Amino acid sequence: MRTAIYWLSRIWRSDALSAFGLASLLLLIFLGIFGPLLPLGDPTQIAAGPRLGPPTPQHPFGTDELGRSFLPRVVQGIRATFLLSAIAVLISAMIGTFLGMAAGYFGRAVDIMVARGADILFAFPALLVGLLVAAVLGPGQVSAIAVIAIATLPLLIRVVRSVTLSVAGRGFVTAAEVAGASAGRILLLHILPNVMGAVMVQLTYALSIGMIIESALSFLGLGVQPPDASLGSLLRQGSAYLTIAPWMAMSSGAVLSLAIMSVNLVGDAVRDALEPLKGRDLT
Amino acid sequence: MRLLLYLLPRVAAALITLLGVSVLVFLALRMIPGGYADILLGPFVTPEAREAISQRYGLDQPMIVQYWRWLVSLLQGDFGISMVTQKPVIHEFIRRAPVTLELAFIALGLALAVGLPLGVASGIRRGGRKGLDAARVVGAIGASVPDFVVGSVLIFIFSVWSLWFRVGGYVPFTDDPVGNLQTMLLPGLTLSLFGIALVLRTTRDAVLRVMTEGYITAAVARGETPRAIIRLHILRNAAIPVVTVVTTYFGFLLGGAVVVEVLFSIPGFGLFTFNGLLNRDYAIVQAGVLLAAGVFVAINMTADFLYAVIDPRVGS
Amino acid sequence: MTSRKLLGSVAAAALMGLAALPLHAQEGTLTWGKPAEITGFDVHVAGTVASWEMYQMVYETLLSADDELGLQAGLAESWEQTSDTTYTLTIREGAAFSNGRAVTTDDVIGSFERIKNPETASYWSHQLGDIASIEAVGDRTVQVELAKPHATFLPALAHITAAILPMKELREGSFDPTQEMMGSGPFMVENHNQDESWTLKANPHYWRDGYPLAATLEVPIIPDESARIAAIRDGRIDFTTFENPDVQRMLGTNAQVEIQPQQTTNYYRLDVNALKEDSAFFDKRVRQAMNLSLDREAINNFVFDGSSAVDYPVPAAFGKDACRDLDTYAMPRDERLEKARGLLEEAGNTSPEVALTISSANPVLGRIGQVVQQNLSEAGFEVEINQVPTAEYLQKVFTDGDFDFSASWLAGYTDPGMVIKWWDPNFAVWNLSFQQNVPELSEALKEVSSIADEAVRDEKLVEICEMIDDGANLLALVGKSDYVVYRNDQVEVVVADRSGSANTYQYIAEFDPK
Amino acid sequence: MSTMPVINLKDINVTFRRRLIGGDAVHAVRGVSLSIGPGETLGLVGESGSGKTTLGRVCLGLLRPTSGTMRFDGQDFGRLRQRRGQLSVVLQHPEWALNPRLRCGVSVAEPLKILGAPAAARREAVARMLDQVGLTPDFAERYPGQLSGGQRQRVAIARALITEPRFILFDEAVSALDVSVQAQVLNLIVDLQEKLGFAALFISHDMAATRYVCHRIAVMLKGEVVESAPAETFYGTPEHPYSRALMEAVA
Amino acid sequence: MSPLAEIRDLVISYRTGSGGLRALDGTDLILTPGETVAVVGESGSGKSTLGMAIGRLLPGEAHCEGGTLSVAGTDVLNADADTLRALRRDKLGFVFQNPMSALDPTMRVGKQVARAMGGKPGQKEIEALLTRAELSEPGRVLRAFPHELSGGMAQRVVIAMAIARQPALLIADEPTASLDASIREKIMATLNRLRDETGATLVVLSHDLRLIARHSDRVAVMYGGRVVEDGAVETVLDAPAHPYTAALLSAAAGSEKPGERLDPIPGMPPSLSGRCEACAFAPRCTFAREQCRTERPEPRVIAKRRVICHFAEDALAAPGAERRA
Repeated sequence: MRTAIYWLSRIWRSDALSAFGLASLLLLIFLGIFGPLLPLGDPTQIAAGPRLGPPTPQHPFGTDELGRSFLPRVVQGIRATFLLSAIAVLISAMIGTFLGMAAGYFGRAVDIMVARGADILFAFPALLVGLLVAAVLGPGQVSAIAVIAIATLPLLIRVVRSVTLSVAGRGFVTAAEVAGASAGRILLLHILPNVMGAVMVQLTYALSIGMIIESALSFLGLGVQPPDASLGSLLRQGSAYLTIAPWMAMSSGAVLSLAIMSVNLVGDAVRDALEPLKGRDLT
Repeated sequence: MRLLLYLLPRVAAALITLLGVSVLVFLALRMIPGGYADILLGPFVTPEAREAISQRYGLDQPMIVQYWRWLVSLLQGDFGISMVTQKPVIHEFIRRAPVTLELAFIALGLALAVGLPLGVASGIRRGGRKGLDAARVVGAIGASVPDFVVGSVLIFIFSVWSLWFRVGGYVPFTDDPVGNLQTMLLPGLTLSLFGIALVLRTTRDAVLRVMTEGYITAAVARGETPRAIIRLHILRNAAIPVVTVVTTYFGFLLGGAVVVEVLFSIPGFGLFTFNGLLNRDYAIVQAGVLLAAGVFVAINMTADFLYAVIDPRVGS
Repeated sequence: MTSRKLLGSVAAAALMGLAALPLHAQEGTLTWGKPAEITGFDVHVAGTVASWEMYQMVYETLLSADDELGLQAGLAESWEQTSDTTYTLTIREGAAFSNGRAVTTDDVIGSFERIKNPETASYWSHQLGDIASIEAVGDRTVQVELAKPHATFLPALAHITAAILPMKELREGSFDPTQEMMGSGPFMVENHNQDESWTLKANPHYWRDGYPLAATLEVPIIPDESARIAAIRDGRIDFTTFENPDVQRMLGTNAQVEIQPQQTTNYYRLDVNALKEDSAFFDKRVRQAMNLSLDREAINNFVFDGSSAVDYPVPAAFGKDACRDLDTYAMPRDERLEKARGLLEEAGNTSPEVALTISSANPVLGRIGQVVQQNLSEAGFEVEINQVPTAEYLQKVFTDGDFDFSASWLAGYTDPGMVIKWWDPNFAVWNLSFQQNVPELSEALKEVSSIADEAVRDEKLVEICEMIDDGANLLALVGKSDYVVYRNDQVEVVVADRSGSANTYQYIAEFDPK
Repeated sequence: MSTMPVINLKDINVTFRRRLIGGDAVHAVRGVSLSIGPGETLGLVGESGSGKTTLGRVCLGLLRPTSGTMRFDGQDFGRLRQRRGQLSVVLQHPEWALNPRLRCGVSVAEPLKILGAPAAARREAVARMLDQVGLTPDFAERYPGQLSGGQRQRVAIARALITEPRFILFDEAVSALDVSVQAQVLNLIVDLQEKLGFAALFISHDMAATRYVCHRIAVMLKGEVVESAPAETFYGTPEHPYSRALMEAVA
Repeated sequence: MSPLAEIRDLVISYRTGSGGLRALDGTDLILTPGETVAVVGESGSGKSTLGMAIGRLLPGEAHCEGGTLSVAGTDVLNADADTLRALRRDKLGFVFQNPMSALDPTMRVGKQVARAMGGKPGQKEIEALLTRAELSEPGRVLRAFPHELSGGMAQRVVIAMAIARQPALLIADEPTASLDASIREKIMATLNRLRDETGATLVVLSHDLRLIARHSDRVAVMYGGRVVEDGAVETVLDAPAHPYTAALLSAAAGSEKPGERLDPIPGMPPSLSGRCEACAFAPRCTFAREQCRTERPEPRVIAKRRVICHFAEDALAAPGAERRA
C-alpha cells in the first residue's frame, strides 16, 4: 500500500502529461468499478429515449439506434474493456514470466524451445492470430482474453528472458547456487522479485496493446456480445451511424483513446522512474 | 564471412518458425466451427451435400494427410486453390501485392518522415530536462488512438465534406494515379498515425539512451558542434532500436492491416485473408498467414542484416 | 392458374414487342456497388443471396417472377401444365449463350439432371419435386413428368438456382461451372478480381435485341455500409442495396440520391430448437410462452423505425391473412405476457435461461436479438446473445442442432406454397436438426402443395398457421425490405415493387446509364 | 586440522565452444593443478581473460571441467546439492552481492535455511554472524539499498560464513571498494579465517590486496598457472617475468 | 608563472529526487603550466565532478552554486557555447576511465582520431599521432573498430585523440582503473611522456594514491568535496598534514610488510546535502575534537602545503607519519 501511494505520488509529480494520464486513468478506473452504482441510467434499457437522439441533459452522450442512453453504455464499455484487457494481460504476464524466466535461467534446450515458440507467435500477424483464435473459440470474452494473452505473450517472454539473463549473472544468484538452493527456490526467491520491475513496465504496454486488440476484435464483431458493451463494440455500433448520429462513435472513440492513452502515459512515467535516462547537453 | 556465420543460424531459425506457423494455422483452421460447405450451401446444407463438398475438396482425409499434402505442394510453390473461385490463391495474393505494398509504403513513409525528425529533436532537446514537449504529446496520442477510431473520424469528415479524398473503393495506380492517391492516402494516413508515434517514441528513447553514452561526452569534450555530434554519433548509434521497430511495423503493415482494409474497402492481403477466414476458404487463410509470417520473418532477417551493417560489434 | 398463365404469356408478348424496337443503343457503363462477394461460382450449388445476385446478371431461368409475385416468361417463352404432374415448356426463339450457341432442349434437360444429381450437392433438387422423366418433345420444347403432384414446380423454376447452363460446353470440358460463368443472361463476365470488383460486358447474343441498355456493368465490392454510402454520395457508384432501414435517414439530404424500398416476401424469423433435450425450449409450452412474449411491433419500431411490418408464417407480401387471428398476433401484449407466464408456470420453469445464436455478419440481426432479449425478459426469460461468424452459425443451427434459438431471415420465394414447405422437415431436411416432426402438419403441407384452387388453399393455410403457431418451432417476426439506392442523375432504374427470391435486379437489362 | 587438502585440482582443462556449429574452441583453462588446504588462502592473480574466474567456477562445482579431476575433501565432488553448506562465495559487485528485494537477515540466513535449520537457530546465527563481520544486529532488518558498498560486502561475507563452510571463493571481492573500506574487508577476511579455518581461493587482479590476505599466490596467464609460490616471495622478487610486471604496479 | 587554471571556492550540487547532493563544497585548485597534478580521492569525494567541471561537461542536473573557474583566461562557468567549444577543442584534452565507452562503437578508429585532429588529416598524420601514443600497429588500429582493440590499445587511442590538438590542459579521470594491472604503469608513463613533449599540464584523477604519486609532481587530496591537502608529492606523502591523507596511506594494501596489519579508516565517507559547517572528516578522524565538529576549517599553509584541518600540526607530529618514507 505504501509503495502504491509512493508510486502514485511520484508519477503525479513527474510532469504534467504523466499527471494528466494518472488522473484520467484513476477516473476511468473509478467509473469502471463504481459506474453501475452511479445514477447514469440502465445501459440495456431499450427505448429510454428516442432512436438515435442527440445529446441532451438527460442523455449526455445521446441515444443509440435502439433508444438506449449511450452514456451508461460507455461506462459499461470502460468496465468491460479494462477488465478483459487486465485479465488477459495478467494471464499473459504469469505465463510469460514463467516461460521467460525458465528460458533465461535454464538456457540450452528450454531456451531454444521457448524462444522459438515466442518467435512463432510473434511472426503471426497480430490481428490474424486474433481472428483465428476468435474463430476457433467463438466470439466473446473468453476468446478476447485468449487473443490478447497470445498476442502480448511473446513481448513478455522476450523481456523477462533478457532481464532474467542479466539477473541470473548477479552475485546473489551464484551465491544461492553455491549454497545448494534448488532451481525453484532461485527462480521464485531471487529472480522473480527482480524481474517484476521490468514486467510491470511491460505490463502497462501490454495493457494498452490489449485494449487496442480487444476493441479491434469487438470492432470486427468478434469481441464482447450485445447487450454487453466494450468500447470497441460501441464504436462499431456507432460507426454504422456515423453520419446521422456521430455522438455514438465520437464519444466511445474518444473514451477508448483516452483510456489507452492514460495507460500509456502512466507506463511511460513508471518506466522513466525505474530507468531514468539522463542524456547530456550537447553544448 | 562474419555476416554469413551470423545470418546462417538465423535462416535456420526462420525456417523453423515458418514451419511452426504452418502447423499452427493449419490446426487452428481445422478447429474452427463451420466449414466451407456451410458457407457455400447457405442454410440449405444437407448431410449428403456436405459430404459431397468435403470429398470434392479432400477435407474428408485424415488431418495429417491433408497437412502433408499441403506442405508438399507448398514446397513446390503451390499455395493451393481457393474454394470460392477455384483458382490458385497465389495469383490473387500476387495481384494484391501492389495494393498492400503501396499502403505499407505510404504509411511507413509518413511514419518515418514525421516520426524520425520529431523523435530526434525531442530526444536531443530533452537532454536531462523535464517538461512538456510537443513530440511527447504527439507520441502519446498516436500510440493511443486505435486505427479504427482514426479511420472512422476520417471517414466521417470526408464523407460529409468530400474534400478531394475518396472514402472506400480502390483504383489501381496504373489506371488512374490521381484517383489512386485519392483513395489510398486516407487509409495510409490512418495506418501511419500509430507508426509515427512508434517511430517517434523509439527514436526519442534511442537518442536519449545514446546521449548517456561516454562517447557523446567525449565528443562534447573534444569541442565538436552539436550538429556534428548528432550527425556522426547519435544518428547511427540510435538507429538499431529504430530499425527494429520500423521493420516490425513494416512487417505488420505487409501482413495486412485488416481493420483499415475493412474500413476503407482496400483490396489488400489483410482483407483477402479476413474474407477467406469468414468464408472458411482454407487455402486463402493458410497462404495468407504463412505469407505474412514469411514476409515478417524475411523483414526481420533484413533487420538483422542491417544491424550487422550499422553496428560492427554484431556477430563478431 | 390458367388466367395466370395467360397473363404471363401476354406480358411476355408485350416484352417481345418492346424488344423489337430498342429505344437506345447499347452504350455507357453502369456501376453497381455490390455489398458482398459471391461464395462460389456454381449457380446450382451456392445458397447465398450474395451469389444469386451476381448469377442473375449472367444466367437465366426458364420462368421469372413478376411484380405481383406471379410467374412470367423467362428463357421459356411459354409453358403449360397439362396434368397434375405434367408440364411442357418452350424455349424462347433466339435465346443463346454468350458464346453465340443457341439454348437447346438438351441444355434444359442437362441442367435439370445436373441439379438432381446428388454429386452436384444442389439444395434445389428438393424444390423441383420428384422428377420422373424429362424429355424433348420438339426442337424447343421439353416435357417434364413428375412422379407425384408438386404445386410449386413452376415457381421453383423461377429461382436462379434453376438456371440453365450450357451443357454441351460443360460436357466437352470447355466450360467449368465451378470456376467461371457462361449463361444466356444480359451480361457476361469479362474480368473478376476476387473480393474487389467484377467487370461485365453486354452479352451480344442476348435474346432481347438492343438490351441490355448498358454496354458495361462495373461491380465494385463494397461490404462496409459507410463506404457504400460515401460511394453513392460522391457518385462513384450508380446504384446499390441496403438492408438497414436507417439508410433513408443517412442519405436523406442528397437530391441526386433516391431510395426505392422494395418489399420482399422475405422476413426475419426465429428458429427454435425443439429437439435439444437440455434446452428449455424442448418443452413446447416454453416455446409457446416465448412466441407470446415477443413484441413484433417493438422490433419494427426500434430496429426498423417503423418502416417494416409484423410478419406471418405465410408472408404478408402475398396478401393472405391466414395467421392474423392467432393470439400471437391479435391478443394485446399485456394479456399475451400474462398467458406466457402462465405457460411457463405450467412448464415448471418460470425463468428459463436460453441462448440466442445469430450470425455476426448482419448487424440488423444483432439489433433484433437485443429487442427480443428485452421482450422475453418481461416474461421471465433470461436470454444470452451469441453472435458468431456465419459459417459457425450455419453449422450450429443446421448441421449440429447445437443451439437454443436463433434469428435469421428467410427467403419467401414467389409462392406461399414454397415458403410454407419450410415447416415440413421431411422436405426441408436441413431443418431436421431442430424441427419437430408434426405428422399432421406435414400431411397438411403435402396436401396444400397439390391444391390448385385459391380459396380452398387459403382455408387450408389458416389451418396450417394454427398448427405452426402451436408448435412454436419456426417463428416469423417482421418483414424484410431491401432499399435500392441510386443516383437519379446517373442512371434510370427499373425495380419491381415486390420481390421474392432476392432477384432485386431482375430488370438489370433495362437499367439505363445517363 | 587435517592435512588433506580441501580442494585438489589435477590437470584441469576447460574448453568452451563459442557456437553450436563451427566457431573456435576457447581454451579457458589449460592443465591447471592446484590444492588448497584447510585454513589456507590461495591467491589467484592474472589479467582479465586469463581464466581466473573459470577456474573459480570449477572449484565451486558450477562448471564441469572438460578434463581433469577435482576432489573435495579427498572425495569426488558429486552434486552441488550434496555439498550444501560446505562451500560459499563472495563476488565482485557489491551492488549485486545481495538480493535487493530481501532483507539482509534473510539473505544471510538463506544457506542455513537450505540446510533445513529451524528459524530460531537461524535468527541466532544471523545475529552472531553480523556481529562477527562488525555489523550491528539491526542490519538484519535493512534492505541492501540502504547499505554502502563495504557494508554489503560484509553482509555477503556473513552469508558466506554462516554455515561454517570448508571452502570459500573470494572472486574480486574487494576490487570495487574504496581504499579505506577495502582495508576493513581485507582485515575481516584474515581475522575470520584465523578463527574459522576455512580454505579460501582469493581471485584478484590486485597484487597488493592478494599479497596481504594470501598464504600462497598462483599467477595465471592465458589459462595456465605460470608461477605458484608463498606470498612472502611476492614481497621479494617473483620469478616469472609476468609476475614481476604485476609487482611493479605495487612496488 | 601565471596559472593555467584557477578554481576558487567552487560549489557544485546535483539535483536529485531527494533534494540536492553537494559534490563540491568550496573547492580550490590552481594549476600551473607543465606540471602533473594528481587529484586523489575516494568515490564521492568530488574529484570526477571537479574534472568534468573544468570542461563544463557536467550533466544537466548539476549546477554551480558559487565560486569561480577559469582555464587559460576563459571564465568557464560563464562562457557562451562557442567560446566553450573553442576552449574544449583547442585547450583541453580529456582521457576517460573507460576507453571503450569513450569511443563510438560504430565508427572506425581512424575516422574518430581524424575528427579529433580536425581538418582532413592524411593517413600518415593519423598514424604518426597513434605512434606518438605508443600504439604498435597504427595502420591496423586505424582501420579497426573500437571493439576490436584491447583495453590498453583503446586507452592509447583515447590519449592520442586527447593530445591531437596540443592541449594546454590534459585531464585524465581514472585513466587506468579499467585496465589490467600489468599495463597501468605503461599508460601512466605514456601520459607523462606526452605531457613532457607537449608542455601541457596533466591532471590525473584517481583513487589510487600510491600509483599516481609515482607519476606526479603535486598531489591534491580531496575529501567531502574539498581539497583537504595540496602540495608536492614528496612533501605530502612523506609527512601528511591532514589526518585523512595519513589514514588513506596506512589503509592501502601494498606498503605493509609481511604479517603486518592494515589500518582501516572506520566509518563511511560523507554525503553532503548542503554546505558542511564542520570538518567533513571529523566523524572518522582520530584527532577530532569539539572544534572539528562545530567549525568549518579554512585552508592554510603549513609545512609547504595547503591543508584544511584545525589540527594539522598535531597530525604532522603524530607517530607513524614519517613511516611512509
